[in-house]
Amino acid sequence: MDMEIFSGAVNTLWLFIGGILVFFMQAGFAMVETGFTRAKNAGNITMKNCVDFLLGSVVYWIIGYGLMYGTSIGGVIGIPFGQFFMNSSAYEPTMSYASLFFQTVFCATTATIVSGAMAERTNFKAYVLYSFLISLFIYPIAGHWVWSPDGWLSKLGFHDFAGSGIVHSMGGTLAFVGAAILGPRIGKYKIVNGKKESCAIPGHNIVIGALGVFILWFGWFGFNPSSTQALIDTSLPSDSQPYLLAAKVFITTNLSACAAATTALFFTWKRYGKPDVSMTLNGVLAGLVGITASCDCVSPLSSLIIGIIAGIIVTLGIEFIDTKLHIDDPVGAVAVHGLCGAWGVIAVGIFANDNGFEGLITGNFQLFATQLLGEIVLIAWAALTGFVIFKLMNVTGFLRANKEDELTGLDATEHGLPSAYADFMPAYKD
Amino acid sequence: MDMEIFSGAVNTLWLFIGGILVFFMQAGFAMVETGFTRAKNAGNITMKNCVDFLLGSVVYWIIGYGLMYGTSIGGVIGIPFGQFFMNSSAYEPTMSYASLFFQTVFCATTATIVSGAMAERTNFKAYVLYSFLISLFIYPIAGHWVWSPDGWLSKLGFHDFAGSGIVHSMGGTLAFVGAAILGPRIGKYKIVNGKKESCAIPGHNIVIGALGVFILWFGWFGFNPSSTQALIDTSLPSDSQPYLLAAKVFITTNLSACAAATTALFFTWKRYGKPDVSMTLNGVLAGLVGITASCDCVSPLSSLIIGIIAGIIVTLGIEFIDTKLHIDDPVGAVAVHGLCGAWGVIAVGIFANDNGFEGLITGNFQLFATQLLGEIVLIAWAALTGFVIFKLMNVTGFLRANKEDELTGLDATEHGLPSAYADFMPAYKD
Amino acid sequence: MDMEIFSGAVNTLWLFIGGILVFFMQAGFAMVETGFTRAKNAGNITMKNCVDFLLGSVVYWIIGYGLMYGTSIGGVIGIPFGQFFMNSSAYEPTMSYASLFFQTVFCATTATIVSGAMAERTNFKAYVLYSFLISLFIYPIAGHWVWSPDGWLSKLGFHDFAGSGIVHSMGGTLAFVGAAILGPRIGKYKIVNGKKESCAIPGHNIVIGALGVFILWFGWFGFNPSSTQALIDTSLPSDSQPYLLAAKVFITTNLSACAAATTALFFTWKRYGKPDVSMTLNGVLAGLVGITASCDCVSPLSSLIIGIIAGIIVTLGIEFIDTKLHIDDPVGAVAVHGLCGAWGVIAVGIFANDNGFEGLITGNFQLFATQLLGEIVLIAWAALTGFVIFKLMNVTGFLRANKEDELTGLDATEHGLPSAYADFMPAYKD
Amino acid sequence: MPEMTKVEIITRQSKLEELKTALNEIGITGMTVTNVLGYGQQKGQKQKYRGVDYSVDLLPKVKVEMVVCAIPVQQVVDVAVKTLRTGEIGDGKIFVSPVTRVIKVRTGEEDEKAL
Amino acid sequence: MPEMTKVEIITRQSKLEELKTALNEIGITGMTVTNVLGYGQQKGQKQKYRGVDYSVDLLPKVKVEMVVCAIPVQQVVDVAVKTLRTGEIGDGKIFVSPVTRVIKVRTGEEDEKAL
Amino acid sequence: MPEMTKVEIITRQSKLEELKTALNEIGITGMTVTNVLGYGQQKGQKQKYRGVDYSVDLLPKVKVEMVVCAIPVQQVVDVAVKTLRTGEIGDGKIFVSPVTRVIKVRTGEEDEKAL
Ligand SMILES: Nc1ncnc2c1ncn2[C@@H]1O[C@H](COP(=O)(O)OP(=O)(O)O)[C@@H](O)[C@H]1O
Ligand SMILES: Nc1ncnc2c1ncn2[C@@H]1O[C@H](COP(=O)(O)OP(=O)(O)O)[C@@H](O)[C@H]1O
Ligand SMILES: Nc1ncnc2c1ncn2[C@@H]1O[C@H](COP(=O)(O)OP(=O)(O)O)[C@@H](O)[C@H]1O
Repeated sequence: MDMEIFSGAVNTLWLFIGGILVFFMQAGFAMVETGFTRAKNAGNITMKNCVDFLLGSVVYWIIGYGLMYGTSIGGVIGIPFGQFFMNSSAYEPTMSYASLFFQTVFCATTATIVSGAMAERTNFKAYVLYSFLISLFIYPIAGHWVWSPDGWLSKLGFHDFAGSGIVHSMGGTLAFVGAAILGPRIGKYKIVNGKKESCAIPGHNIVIGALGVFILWFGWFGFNPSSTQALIDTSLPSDSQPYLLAAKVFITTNLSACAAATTALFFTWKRYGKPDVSMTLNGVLAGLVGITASCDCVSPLSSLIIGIIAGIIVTLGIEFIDTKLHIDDPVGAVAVHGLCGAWGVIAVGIFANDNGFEGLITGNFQLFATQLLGEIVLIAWAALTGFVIFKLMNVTGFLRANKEDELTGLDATEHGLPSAYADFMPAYKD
Repeated sequence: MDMEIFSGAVNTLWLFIGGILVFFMQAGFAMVETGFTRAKNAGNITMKNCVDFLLGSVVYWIIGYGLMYGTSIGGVIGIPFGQFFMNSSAYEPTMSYASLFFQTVFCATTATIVSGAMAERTNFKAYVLYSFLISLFIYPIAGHWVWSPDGWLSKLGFHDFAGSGIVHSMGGTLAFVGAAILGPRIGKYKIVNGKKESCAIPGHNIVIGALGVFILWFGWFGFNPSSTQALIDTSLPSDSQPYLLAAKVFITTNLSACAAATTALFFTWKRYGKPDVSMTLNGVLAGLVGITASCDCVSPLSSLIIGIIAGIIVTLGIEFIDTKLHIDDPVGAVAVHGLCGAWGVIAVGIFANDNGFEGLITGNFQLFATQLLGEIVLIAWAALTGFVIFKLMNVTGFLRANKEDELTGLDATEHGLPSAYADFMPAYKD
Repeated sequence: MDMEIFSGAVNTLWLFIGGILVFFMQAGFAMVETGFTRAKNAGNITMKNCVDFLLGSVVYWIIGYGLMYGTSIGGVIGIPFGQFFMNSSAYEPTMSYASLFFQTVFCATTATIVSGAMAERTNFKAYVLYSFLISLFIYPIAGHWVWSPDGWLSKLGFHDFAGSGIVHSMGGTLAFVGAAILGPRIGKYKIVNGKKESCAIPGHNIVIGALGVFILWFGWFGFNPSSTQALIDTSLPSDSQPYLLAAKVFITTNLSACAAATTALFFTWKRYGKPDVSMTLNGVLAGLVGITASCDCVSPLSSLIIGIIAGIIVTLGIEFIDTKLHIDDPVGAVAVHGLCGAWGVIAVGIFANDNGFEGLITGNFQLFATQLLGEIVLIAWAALTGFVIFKLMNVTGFLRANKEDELTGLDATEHGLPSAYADFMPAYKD
Repeated sequence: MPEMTKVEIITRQSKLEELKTALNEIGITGMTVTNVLGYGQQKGQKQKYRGVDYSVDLLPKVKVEMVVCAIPVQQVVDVAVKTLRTGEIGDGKIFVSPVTRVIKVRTGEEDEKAL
Repeated sequence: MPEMTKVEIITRQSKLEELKTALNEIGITGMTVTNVLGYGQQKGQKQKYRGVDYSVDLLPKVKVEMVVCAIPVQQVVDVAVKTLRTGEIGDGKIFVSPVTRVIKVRTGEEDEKAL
Repeated sequence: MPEMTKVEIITRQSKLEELKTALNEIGITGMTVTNVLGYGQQKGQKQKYRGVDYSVDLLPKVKVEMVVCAIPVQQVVDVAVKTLRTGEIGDGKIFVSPVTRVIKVRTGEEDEKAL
């Protein structure tokens, strides 16, 4: 019995730590998105990053967690009873409150990714609504497929350790669809000699953006390692304990981040003549996103390679989406989360060689195929639901802030805040 | 024996984590208070948030901890010997260094609350002195009553799990008394047609204020859950372990914060026509303060209700204190900590139904009465000691910065810092 | 067997927590250095603080960790095989991934210290190279001497618990040598009546600098306490467990920080007429650095004294280095890390009286002599290697940014970033 | 000596880019831009800050100054009016005033040649 | 054509609000405000920054510009002097200079009608 | 009444300190400095921001304004040109214009005495 208490306490503590760290990623997202956009929308984007967590926490508790982890109906959806609206005493259902907290902060991460790509021009009301819908069903249902032991993708052997696919590639896909339907910020593209040309709209505070990246990195040391869910498994021998796995996850996670950012650094240096600050920062995130699915089952060397490729994907991806597709993504969320997230899922199929998974490099094609299938399913689900929601909002004229408001800035027009930095520019009462 | 070692290690680790997180709340307070006030006082307010921790840590170690947890004299005060000036080897008195650290950071939180309400016009010397006195005796003595097992309120059955009353309502009360005696900032109120009218003095950096709120929220996941003090209790069966309680505390804490901020969001949207950014951020804090006393003993659903009410209290409270009482509280500390702290203590008496506590909703009136009494005692103690200290300082002309300094800004006049952002506005040497 | 699992899990968790917290210190350094320097270099200095970690993580994994902890050749250097390029399965070599992560973040700290002292005028390429070399061999080799059980200084009984010497005094020494060879920023000194006079170049954002200090302080609660490496030692009785030691480390660490900052506060108040904000913040760091070597083996009272002395050292040190030596150290890294780091190592020899160490105050001279010797060795090693590297870079004209770039700002010239705050000062495309 | 004149245009920030392009096209190659706060008939929206009424009457504007000589003032004014007019309050004002001398620091050239 | 004049007032930031109100009362309905740095007899306090002497001789000031026509310049000056004078160094200066033409962009009106 | 003149110098930010010292030496005791953005022949470097070409044509400059009376304008101009000339594009321009009246708020003194 004592064994049970100790492992229960230590494993729960592990979820607590992970949950707290992942929670703090909200601050990271808020700072990155604020720093990389303009001063006139600073209050608005901060607010959005807060609101998705507010609504997400509540709705995920009410119904999302149940949809995701409730008794499965054919591997497609959980029945949200029992897990629905959890309201029992602390001592009743072992572990579930800890798990609810841990899963809530993951859910909120998915929702928050979208705000960056659609920044500086989305109607606040529309934001509130679609961020609510993401936490209500888009994320939980797909989450059920992958992370519930009975989910159909999970049963197929699909592996997405900490959510490159579920959290990031879905978030990135939603961001892509949203940004595409929403259209670019005024002034982002102009027609020169009949060709659409992209204009730079630099962010207003790279320092706070960099702080955001550091906070996200910090949080990722909860996101990935704590996804072992446990440190101790009393049914396993001492040399196969999950805490050993968690230790490796720290290394693969960090190496991939470093490799990706280093790649972005030197790649932009070569390509643009100067080592680009904001791209290097995006590189960190690209590496983190890219390793998230496979951090448990690849070797450190593979994590380095995964990171290097993520660093190239993010640099070329941001450029491509902006200058070729002409889709305006102020913070690079689509490339960072969408492309690198998809890459991360595929990378499992290529590099897996530990923790019971075998990818292409061990001669196994099966896993690779499953990963490909799973990723296509996730993207399709996010793209489809996103398309319906954003399109509906758009045709009803509800999605986009009006032109005048966008030009003036959403702080003043949507929140009555003349400026998030009012006192730098004195404002007076009648 | 091994059991003892393991539970000792895990429980101590739990206090460490809580202590570290609560420590970081100092940064949160510093950023919130700086962001919500003007640029010319940014260095000063940051400094104040640092100084209270510096002095508090030392004096709480010397005497405060002893007053709070030393052998009780009639439940009224601890005798600070033994616990006084703890200076033994690491291996001597089991647990007490961990507990000292954990309690120190709580003490510092109380002191730091006051600085926000009295920002932009308090003499730095006066600040140093009163913040010292709060950590010296105001907090520790009341802390003894409530949190020492022998304290008289504690023996009456008064329940303040993580300090809605002790930390927040006392901090808020001191803030109120201080701000009232100190008077408003120059320009805050003007007489229009014989009526006092409040003028808005917007903060200079809402983004850094929002970051501060996220940091506080993050820290609160130490503040509340770690107040279980232990994760493992070897004397209890496996289904009644404190780590299960801690898990629920995460959920109640988070739900209340989210509910309160959502309420503030929609309430201001309705009331002022726009969803107010700084009020929503205050709403987060209101919900956190409001649930702090009862996070262990109410159901998640109750925590949601507690949060909703806190969200309304904070919105109306800030307005009332400003526009009706004409007391100038730049960051809303009185409403957030004072009013919502009191509400949190009362809420225990209403909603408690777990962990051995029974409030009105279970048909028990006793606890409600005790909570009411206890809260009145805490407010009275803080108001009384605060009144004497601030009044004495005020009549000796020591409390308030002189007019010229206030107009110029406290950074330049009290710290010789022309501006905390000097290089944004170039400054040169002769 | 279960004992092994539990202690393994808890001790590994302890390293995880420490590693995560120390990692976050990178953000702290970035913010301190950015805040205390000018706006035109904000992107550059942030970037530098990121890059050292990127390269450091990779190179320390490839070779540094092996040099430091590999099988010792005569106590002088580790053979980096086995530990070199760690690439095994998670379940193979117990603990080493956790240790690798924990050590990596320490290594990166050493490298990052240098950037502050050499800020605003160092060529980015040169920075990339020397920060790489620090992580490649300067830190790991010295680290072997002190922290490998077979290292020659370690065998002599030299004690540097968490790295006052290894991390901070070496970092500070490298910073000193680098800043001296590099020369001051343009405009920092001018000749008045044949005498060199120092001019103040205020930082551009004291608030973000203060946030950085809080983050560092927060991270230090990983840096010092987690350096016990374990919480549980099953070979020891229950009253000598490492978690008890860790608890004391929290107290000594915090008291020293508070004492040092309080000293800097009152000392500058006396000396300059005003309590200096940035010096008080530096005081916090000085106290933290000063206690780092001895936090396990001195009493709380001694930690207070160590802090007070550190507070004076940092204040006079910064002044002396600037106004007497005329070495330009924008953030005070030499005084904070170099001088206070050396002081910390010496302080072990004076104040040790716990955890098996005996310093002068217990009448033992031996330890004091060893500490002195060890510190001289560390400084000599850092000074020598630093001198060779920086001198070589300097004579090849590679170390310093050219004059025009320095005047314009490194953001624009080295990174193509017109300003880190571009949108505060609108910039437009053709 | 042809007359030298300073033309000072105060207008919306969001129009700066367009104005710059338009002036460039008529041969204006130099101007100096300042961020200013404008007080006029246009008022900021009535706002609430934390429950307190609050109206902003100083609005962010840009001031564009250029000294012209060869190019007729009337042409500058016409182009500016054409570019800036939206018909709504806040379009801005143009002030014309005399300048007696211009020196180009780099070359020491004066007046017309300095522009 | 009545003469048009630009009145430029440089003064303390903390006086702006009062000045605005006072000018409003005499019928000034438009002005342009700029944050400037003033160098004059008033010097910043001698400060120490991290142990180094350091004095600031550029102080934050505001510049208020308004072009007037109907309202007599003398009245503007009187009101400004009355509002701004504290008798201490740093009260500021008023500069008056000629303006030859004013255009209101929104309507195209000129000169007196444009103000 | 001796003529009063406003001299307006637009130049590089990094030259401000030197200019201030030089003007001080010829007896200029007051001036007003504004951070402005300059558009001229000098262009910012072509940059890339996140892969997009991007060139800055508004460069940070300072504007130094001083009204002089006793001190000859020519002397001011000479000193400024001497201090500021580097021979490279972007050295800046000096504009001279008339001022009709100066008031010192503190004392009410006018014109020459006000400076
Ligand atoms: N008399 C004036 N002197 C100086 N600046 C003025 C004057 N009148 C207006 N302005 C400037 O012109 C701007 C626009 O004026 P406003 O009255 O708001 O609208 P409109 O341009 O439609 O007349 C103001 O914000 C102010 O900066
Ligand atoms: N000759 C001048 N030309 C332009 N601006 C001036 C001149 N003299 C003073 N000023 C401006 O007026 C401000 C106030 O002048 P100052 O000499 O400090 O005090 P006072 O107003 O009491 O004479 C200065 O900060 C500067 O901005
Ligand atoms: N006609 C003009 N009117 C107003 N300001 C001008 C004019 N021409 C140039 N300037 C200002 O002078 C600055 C320097 O001019 P520029 O053409 O770049 O170099 P140079 O000083 O070598 O001629 C510009 O940035 C601009 O602020």
